[in-house]
Amino acid sequence: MSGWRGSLLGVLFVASMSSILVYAFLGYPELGFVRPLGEFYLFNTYNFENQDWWSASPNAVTGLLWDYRGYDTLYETMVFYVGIVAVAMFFEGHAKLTKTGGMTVIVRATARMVFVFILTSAFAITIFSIKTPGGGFQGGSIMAIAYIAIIVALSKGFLPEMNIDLEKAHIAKIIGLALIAGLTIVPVVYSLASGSVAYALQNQPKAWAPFGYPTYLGLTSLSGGLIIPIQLGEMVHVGMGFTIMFLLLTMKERED
Amino acid sequence: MMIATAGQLPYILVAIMASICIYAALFKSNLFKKMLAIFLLTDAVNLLFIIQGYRLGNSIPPIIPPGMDPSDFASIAVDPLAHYFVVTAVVIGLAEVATLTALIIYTYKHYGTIETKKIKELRG
Amino acid sequence: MNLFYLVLIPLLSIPIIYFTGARLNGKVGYAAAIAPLAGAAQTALLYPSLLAGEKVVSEIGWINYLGLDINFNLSIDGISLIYALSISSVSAAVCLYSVKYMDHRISELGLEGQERMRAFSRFYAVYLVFYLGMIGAVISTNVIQFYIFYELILISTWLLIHMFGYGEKERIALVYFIWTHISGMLVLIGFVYHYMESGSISIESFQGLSVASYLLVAGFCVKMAAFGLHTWLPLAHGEAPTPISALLSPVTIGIGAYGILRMALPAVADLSIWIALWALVTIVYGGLVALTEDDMKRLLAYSSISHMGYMLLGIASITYVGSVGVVYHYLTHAFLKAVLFMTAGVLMMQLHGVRRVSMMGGLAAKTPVAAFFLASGFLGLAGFPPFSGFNSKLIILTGAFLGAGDPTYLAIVAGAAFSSILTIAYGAEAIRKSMFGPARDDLKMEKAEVTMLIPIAAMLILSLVFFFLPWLVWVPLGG
Amino acid sequence: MNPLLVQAPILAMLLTLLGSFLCVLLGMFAGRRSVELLSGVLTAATILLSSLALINVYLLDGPYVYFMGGWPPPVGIPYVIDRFSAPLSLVVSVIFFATMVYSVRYLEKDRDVKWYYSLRFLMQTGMYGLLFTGDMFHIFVMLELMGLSAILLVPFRKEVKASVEAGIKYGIYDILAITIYYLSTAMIFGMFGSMTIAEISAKLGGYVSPFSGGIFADPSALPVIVALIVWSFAIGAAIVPQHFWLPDAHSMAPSSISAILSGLLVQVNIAVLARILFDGFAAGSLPGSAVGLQLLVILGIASSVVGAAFMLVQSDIKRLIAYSTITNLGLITIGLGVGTPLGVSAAYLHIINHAFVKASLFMIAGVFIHATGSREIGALRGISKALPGTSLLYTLGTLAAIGFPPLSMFWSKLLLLLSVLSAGGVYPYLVLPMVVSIVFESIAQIRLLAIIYSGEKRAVNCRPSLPVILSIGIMISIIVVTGLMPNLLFEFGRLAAEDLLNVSGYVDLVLKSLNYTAP
Repeated sequence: MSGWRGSLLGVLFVASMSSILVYAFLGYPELGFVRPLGEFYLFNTYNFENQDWWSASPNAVTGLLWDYRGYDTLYETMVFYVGIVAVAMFFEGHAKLTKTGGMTVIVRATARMVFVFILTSAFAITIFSIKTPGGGFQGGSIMAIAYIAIIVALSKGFLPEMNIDLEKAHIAKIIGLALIAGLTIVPVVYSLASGSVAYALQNQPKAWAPFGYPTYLGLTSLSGGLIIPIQLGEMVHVGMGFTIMFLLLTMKERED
Repeated sequence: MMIATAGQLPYILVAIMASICIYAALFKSNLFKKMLAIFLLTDAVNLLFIIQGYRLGNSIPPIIPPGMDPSDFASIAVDPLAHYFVVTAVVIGLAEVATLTALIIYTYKHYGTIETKKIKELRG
Repeated sequence: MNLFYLVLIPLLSIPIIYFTGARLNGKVGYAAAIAPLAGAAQTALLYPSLLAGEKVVSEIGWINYLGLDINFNLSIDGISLIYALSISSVSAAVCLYSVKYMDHRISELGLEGQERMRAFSRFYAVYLVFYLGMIGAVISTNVIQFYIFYELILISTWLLIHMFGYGEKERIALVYFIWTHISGMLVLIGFVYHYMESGSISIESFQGLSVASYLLVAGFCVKMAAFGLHTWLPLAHGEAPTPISALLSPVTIGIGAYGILRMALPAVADLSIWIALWALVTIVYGGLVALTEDDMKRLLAYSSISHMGYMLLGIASITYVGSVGVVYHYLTHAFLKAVLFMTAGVLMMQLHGVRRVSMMGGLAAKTPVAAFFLASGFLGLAGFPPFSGFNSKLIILTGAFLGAGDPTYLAIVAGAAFSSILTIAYGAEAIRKSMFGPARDDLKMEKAEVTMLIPIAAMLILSLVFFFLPWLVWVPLGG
Repeated sequence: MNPLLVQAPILAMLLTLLGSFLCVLLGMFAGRRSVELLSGVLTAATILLSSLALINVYLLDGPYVYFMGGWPPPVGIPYVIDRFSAPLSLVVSVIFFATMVYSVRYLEKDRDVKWYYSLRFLMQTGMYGLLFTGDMFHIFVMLELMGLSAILLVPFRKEVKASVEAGIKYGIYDILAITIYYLSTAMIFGMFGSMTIAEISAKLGGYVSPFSGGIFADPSALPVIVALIVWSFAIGAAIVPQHFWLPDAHSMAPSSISAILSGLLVQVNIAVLARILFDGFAAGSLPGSAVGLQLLVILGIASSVVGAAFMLVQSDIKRLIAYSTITNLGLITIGLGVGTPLGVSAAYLHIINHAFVKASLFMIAGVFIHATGSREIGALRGISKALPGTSLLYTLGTLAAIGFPPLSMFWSKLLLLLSVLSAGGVYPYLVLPMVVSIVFESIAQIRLLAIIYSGEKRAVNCRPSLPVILSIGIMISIIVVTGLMPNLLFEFGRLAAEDLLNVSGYVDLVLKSLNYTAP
């Protein structure tokens, strides 16, 4: 399909397809209002009067992510895991990282400082995600940047010095996943053990399902039940996943 | 005959963008362009979600400020559900890109090209 | 008497034969013959109650779904009895006959050692599936059951032709499969359509005229190889291993007539004169081609087409006498055509695979027994007493004359009656060419196996029995 | 209610989830035997759990809804375990177990099996999720999970050129299909303000939800949304004219994966489509969404005839079986499109029967390919004399595939014909293309069988080991047994169609079975 025929086909296809879609959209309401279900989440997400319906998270999106529609997010995380597997499956078996060394003390110290700084901000974004914008995925992306920055700035040879290699990254990633899966399964196990009603990934107790994770860490600091630990798990998973992808995609092939 | 009003124009933008992306994904012969088209289609849909969850006027993000009454908050914040869908779809989109990129790189390794017209070991 | 033994004995024999057959070498054929022999014995034992006018039924439930009440009931009435009797007796005879024949055929195929043993067990296991299909089809009480057995016939004969046939056996087997499968699908659609209209799947419920009946007629006519739908038959029956031809040609394709008699008579009544004309064309065409055919087995196959035409004529008459004639002719044709095919097989073995009639000559002196069998078979088919072919053809033609309303129809029937001469012609021609005339010196002749001749004689004797005792046929049919 | 029975399907999902990353961990430290052991144990456990769920749904408590995170719909995600989804989930478990046993020896020469088992587990999770879920957006996530793992498993032997090509082809089209589905979810969100399938049909019937209100857009857009959904699933389920990726992907994947792709993945797509159309859009009663059913019938006819016609000219055994899948999917979609209880139950039974038949055919094809070292049909000449047992199993599988009575697929094909004939209108004429496709398919299959049974005995590279034969034997015996006892099968089909077509019952089950007061 070359030349004008291709263009004509393109124009025809786009014109007909978009007019069909526009026809569908003509019946849609004008923009600018929030549908009742959205208002429901906004109203209930941190509403002390109605604790049957709350998610104990002032950030409604975070509440949706790991409470109201947590089961979606669980498998969204697994989809991301498939993405990592894709890269690992195709590009694994390459040379292992070897320490090349030879950096000056100043460079090493600066790298460590920057590294720790970025990691800290990743943790902060994850942990405070119930009150501010952020979350496990965002924190994980930033965490990966800590490693990627080191690779870009100081070459991959520096990573072993920071005790990073692929195997450890995999293990850390799996620990993160195991944390998420474990928190998902706990209510189910509780239900099996006690015979009471509890649902997978249940966060706060409800009138019809009494099981719940503690809302507060200690006395006052809000944990959102399972939200913060599960976000930490996701952060590790995502951060390590991105690091693995980046390491594998930038490595040279082994000669064999 | 219904006429689109000004408040519906973003829908039309989405419709055109989605159509172009579907066309490109189906008919472009470069694998990478196909992948980009699919990714842009995801973005068109994300846009559709966001515009449907947007609130006109003095809207605030869906994070309840300390001390605000929930019913006040519910009447001014934007739709968290639309944001939630977009956040999820973005992560999924990343996984798609990782998968397809890995496959495209391997296709290039095997065939030395990413033009679908030149890759025809299989008859389809 | 429980009819399930008719199905159960072959069903149980199949795995036994398949898994233990390799140890017994060729002798496994004798073990395999137990099932059809038992079937023949049981059908013979059913005679008293059938003669008393009873109908034997055995019932068992199977499926009940959406008003689709599928029982696994079996029943035998007059028609079924005659059919079951001819199926089981011919199958038993052919099974005994094939012990030696397959020994020879498998050697011809070049199978040695373990392969050879396995070929025997495979042949007889599939043979029993074939037998099971035929006997099951004629004692079924509902169409699902009938269709299951009908398809069993197809698949087993396909395998037999495919594995043990002659010539381009694989291609021919495929052609055979395609034709017969199309027949099966037509029949199945007819059944489904009938169920839609009447809500019943019992074979007895096929009384009224509907689209289903036409579909059934079309499907069964493919099976009967009526003119135009016959192209597969000479190929398949010519190239099948001879014992299988001896079963396929008379016994299997006649089940098409059974199907029409039971389920599609209204459509035939509607098209009576056209079907009679079709039958006449089939008779004449089959006879004429048989007259010019040189290959012994093909000649017999075309003769089968011609005789299916007679059965179609009897069906087209829509008279009671005609139907009796059809069933009678099925029985006769089964015995006599089996005699002919088996004799042809014996000759092929004796002559190292020579099948062309023109290559034979003066065999009467060398192998008088085979010559006698061949002559009696052809005479019987042509309708000479003292073979049952005389009775059956007479009854069919009587029925057809009775059913003929207008002069055109009468002319058709007269033409069919006159066409009997064709049978005599090709029979006489074949006998003249092969048995008489100058003996050919280039033909090496083996001695015939006596064990192969006994089943042929048995078939011939049965044909005699049914000539002298015609009431054995017509009393169960309600005469 | 016994909590174990209630939690069983979810536990099966979570076990496969755990398996997916524990496999990788074990693969890195303990070697492949332990990975195989873990996969075997976990897949066996899923069979147990799915049967528990099935028993619960059929004999004890009846259909029920599992509220993920304890949230009633539309706030949270409901999982509907009813008589439509529970039997299919057992089929998924059984086929995954059989292919698991099969792959232990089948993949002996491959490296990095930990990724293989891990992705298999994720695909299984995705299938459970798709079968049970009652939420449109969750379907999107699960489609991605199932689709991406399948896309990666097709080029698992990445050294093979053509398998990578098949993988990228499948990847592009499947992900495009899922993204089109994502577009339709956004449109549904705009129209209904909720993603729960049950609320869509309820709102179309005038229901106003205490959580999500009524309808926000003109329902005249409904046909467009339905058409988009049908289009996306038609790509995912390889219905003509979007079938071209299937023969490549299904023939180039390792046979254990082809068995799953061909036997389960496309059928799960169809099952989800049925759920959305019938329970979500009330396609049986609503003229606006009936367009989906008409589309299905038209596409189904094209699929069945084109697939069968292409079967006649194939020279590669796995491509032949893959085209047979397209044919049978066409028949299934015709049954669904007819939309009567008989048609839906016939389609449902055909899904189940076809799953077992097609999976076993692909598994045996894998044995043949290993034994002969070639995928060409001609290379199979004489294989029956070298591998008589396997050939016997293959014969049974083929006979079932061509609808030979009384094997299981005969019954579903019979019911499909029956349903088309009894539907009235122009539907009875559909018998003609259906019969054409059935006859074509049987000719192609019998031709293959004929080649297997002809020729001299040939030498083979290897003989199938006991686990391989055992796993195939399980499948074939299921085919034979269900064929001989169709009563049981019919009962499953009838009840599944009842649950699927009873829209108000479904809506009540999802929206009203949890006892709460709305805020």
